[in-house]
Amino acid sequence: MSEAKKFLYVNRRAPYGTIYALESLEVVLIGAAFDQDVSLAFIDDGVFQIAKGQDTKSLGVKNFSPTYRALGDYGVTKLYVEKESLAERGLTEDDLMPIIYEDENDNFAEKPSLIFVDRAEMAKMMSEQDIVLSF
Amino acid sequence: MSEAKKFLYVNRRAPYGTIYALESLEVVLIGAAFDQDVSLAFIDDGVFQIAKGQDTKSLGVKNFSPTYRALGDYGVTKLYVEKESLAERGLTEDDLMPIIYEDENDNFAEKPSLIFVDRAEMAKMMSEQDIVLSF
Amino acid sequence: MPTLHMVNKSPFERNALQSCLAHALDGDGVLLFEDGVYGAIKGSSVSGDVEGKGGVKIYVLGADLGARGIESGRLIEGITVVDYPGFVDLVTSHDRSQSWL
Amino acid sequence: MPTLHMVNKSPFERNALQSCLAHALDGDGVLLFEDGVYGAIKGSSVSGDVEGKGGVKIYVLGADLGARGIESGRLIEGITVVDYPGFVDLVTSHDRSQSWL
Amino acid sequence: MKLSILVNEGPYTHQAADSAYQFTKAALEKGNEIFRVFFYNDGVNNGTRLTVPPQDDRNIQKNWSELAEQYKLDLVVCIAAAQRRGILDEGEAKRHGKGEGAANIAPGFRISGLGQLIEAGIEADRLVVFGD
Amino acid sequence: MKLSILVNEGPYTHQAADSAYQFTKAALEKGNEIFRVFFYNDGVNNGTRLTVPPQDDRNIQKNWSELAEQYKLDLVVCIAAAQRRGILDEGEAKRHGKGEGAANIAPGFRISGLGQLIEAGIEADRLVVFGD
Repeated sequence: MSEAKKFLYVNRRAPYGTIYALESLEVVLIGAAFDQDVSLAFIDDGVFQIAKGQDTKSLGVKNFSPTYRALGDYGVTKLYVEKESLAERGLTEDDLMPIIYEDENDNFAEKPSLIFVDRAEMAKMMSEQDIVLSF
Repeated sequence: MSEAKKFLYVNRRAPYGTIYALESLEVVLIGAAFDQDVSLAFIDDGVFQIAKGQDTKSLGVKNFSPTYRALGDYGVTKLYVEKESLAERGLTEDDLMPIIYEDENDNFAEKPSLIFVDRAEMAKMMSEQDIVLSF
Repeated sequence: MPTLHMVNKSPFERNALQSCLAHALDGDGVLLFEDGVYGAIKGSSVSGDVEGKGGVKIYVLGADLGARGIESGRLIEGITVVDYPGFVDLVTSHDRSQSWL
Repeated sequence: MPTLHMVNKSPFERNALQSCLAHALDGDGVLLFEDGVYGAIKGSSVSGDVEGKGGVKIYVLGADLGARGIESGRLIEGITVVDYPGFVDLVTSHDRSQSWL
Repeated sequence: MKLSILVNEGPYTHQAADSAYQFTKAALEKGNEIFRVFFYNDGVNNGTRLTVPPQDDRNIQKNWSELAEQYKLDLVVCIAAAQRRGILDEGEAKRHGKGEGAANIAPGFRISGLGQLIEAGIEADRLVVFGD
Repeated sequence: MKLSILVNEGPYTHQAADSAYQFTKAALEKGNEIFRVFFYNDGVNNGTRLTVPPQDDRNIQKNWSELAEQYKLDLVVCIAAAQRRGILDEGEAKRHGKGEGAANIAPGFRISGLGQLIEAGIEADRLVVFGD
């Protein structure tokens, strides 16, 4: 392999109602081993994937939300969240899980992985990718 | 079996993009043999199912639209179409296939199967059913 | 002759809830479940549609709220939370169910 | 660095086209195919969104139009009809494709 | 009360398959009778015995098979929908030359025609549809 | 140009499966190289040899298998997604005790890991995604 490519995973769907959020996350985890430049975008209903307080006990399905918090350990540290998508859904930043990573280039300081952007910034970030994966 | 039940098939989806329209139609055909009181509702994108001029040759899939025109031969003669759904989609009644049946109680006179109703009439018709099937 | 309308789609992604509410009659019930529970959150861009639908009783499935991290304090006023046995009761106590797929 | 946006959902049922148009940049292309071709019809409740998106070039797949009985006279002005080889050309002539699923 | 259930989506991909199961189970536990569960569209994929879900996840097919055993449920997979999607019983597998052992229908499920769905609507007091 | 294709939906239910096939075929006929077609989510169901579509309809699995043979295509089915949905090759069928002859993977398809999708993105000039 030559240079790292910029991989973007676009998440536009709510969790649990369909499997797409979970199976997208499984690709992210595997992809992390390939040393590419990885970003995740949460837009539209995708912002619900990282809502805090998810508890699937009564549903009888697996709660995979803790995995988002572990992404930093896999070197996946850029999770872009669209502000307009939150607002339309009656959500604020406080309704999301805190997701952080330890920056190995900065004495393992804890830093936030969630990057809150507006729609125009999200569109620009998307336009700078090599590969855009949607599920 | 005692009395006939009122069966309603609700069609809310466009044809070809998904199989639901086709597989719903297959249920209607089989169901016609059971001597129940059958109606079909075309609302939202379901109105696209009966658009005229469908030609699937370049797509390589089966054109099942002629089957709607044959429903009268199976005794399925009440196809309710919602006017508001047509208008929102830039369609008029002229954009739909003519679908008729021969009324055996009226000297086999040809009569229209399409019944154009507004949203309130559609809602009332729905509320008078025994069984509502959606695909 | 009330109907139980069942909506399992996010109102932000699809038109199912909107179409359901446009066809529900006074005395009908609407059950929000699966991704449909997002329609029960107050202060969203669609909550006005739900609040404005007087005459129709709105229910929401608790298990689906919990999975999605939605606390009861965030629900639109007047919505009733049910569990699966309550879901069954809703089906049997209405004259028919209609799924908005 | 133009992007080819691919939309295969009906704009009356889902929010994919709307979200796509809100994120497409000047110089980008949007291909409507499968049920997405309904977004190309003029005089609908969503056609204004498409017409109002200047700076973005809209394409539509002819095979999907034909299957759905949509004649070219009913398309919004300025939309280009392509076939499958044309679809391939669109992918290779843009820097990336993004599917709005 | 006597209920029939229609399942239009496959396991794991759409929650409809889970919701249908949870609803059916709750209805039975409350003493209702389930006349039939009919699997149509991608719903037929609930009836394959070949799934191997992750060990920390639910096994949807097994849940249905066990519920069927416990309550003598009639789980019917539509034959036309099943053929399109590759769900076959022994007779079908043989008839279409798919080879010995190829049948993939799960225990407790049977394959039959669409008339069984209409009958389910006629015979039950309520028909409840789960889909996408 | 070198292209990779991702197919997220199963045959017949969603047109995505047809669109992916038509696109891949057109790309090959125009002289492009297809590095890999990767089947994920319900897309893995394109790779079952057990489908018996109606005689007046297209056979999507067979179309893929023939295209693979003609152009030496690499058709890869994701193992994790396939296990959830009951698509197995011989090794998998044996390992999970599904019995002799139970493997249902179609000719020209192979089962492998998700890394193959990432590699498909890295190695190709463009990745095109077809889904619901």
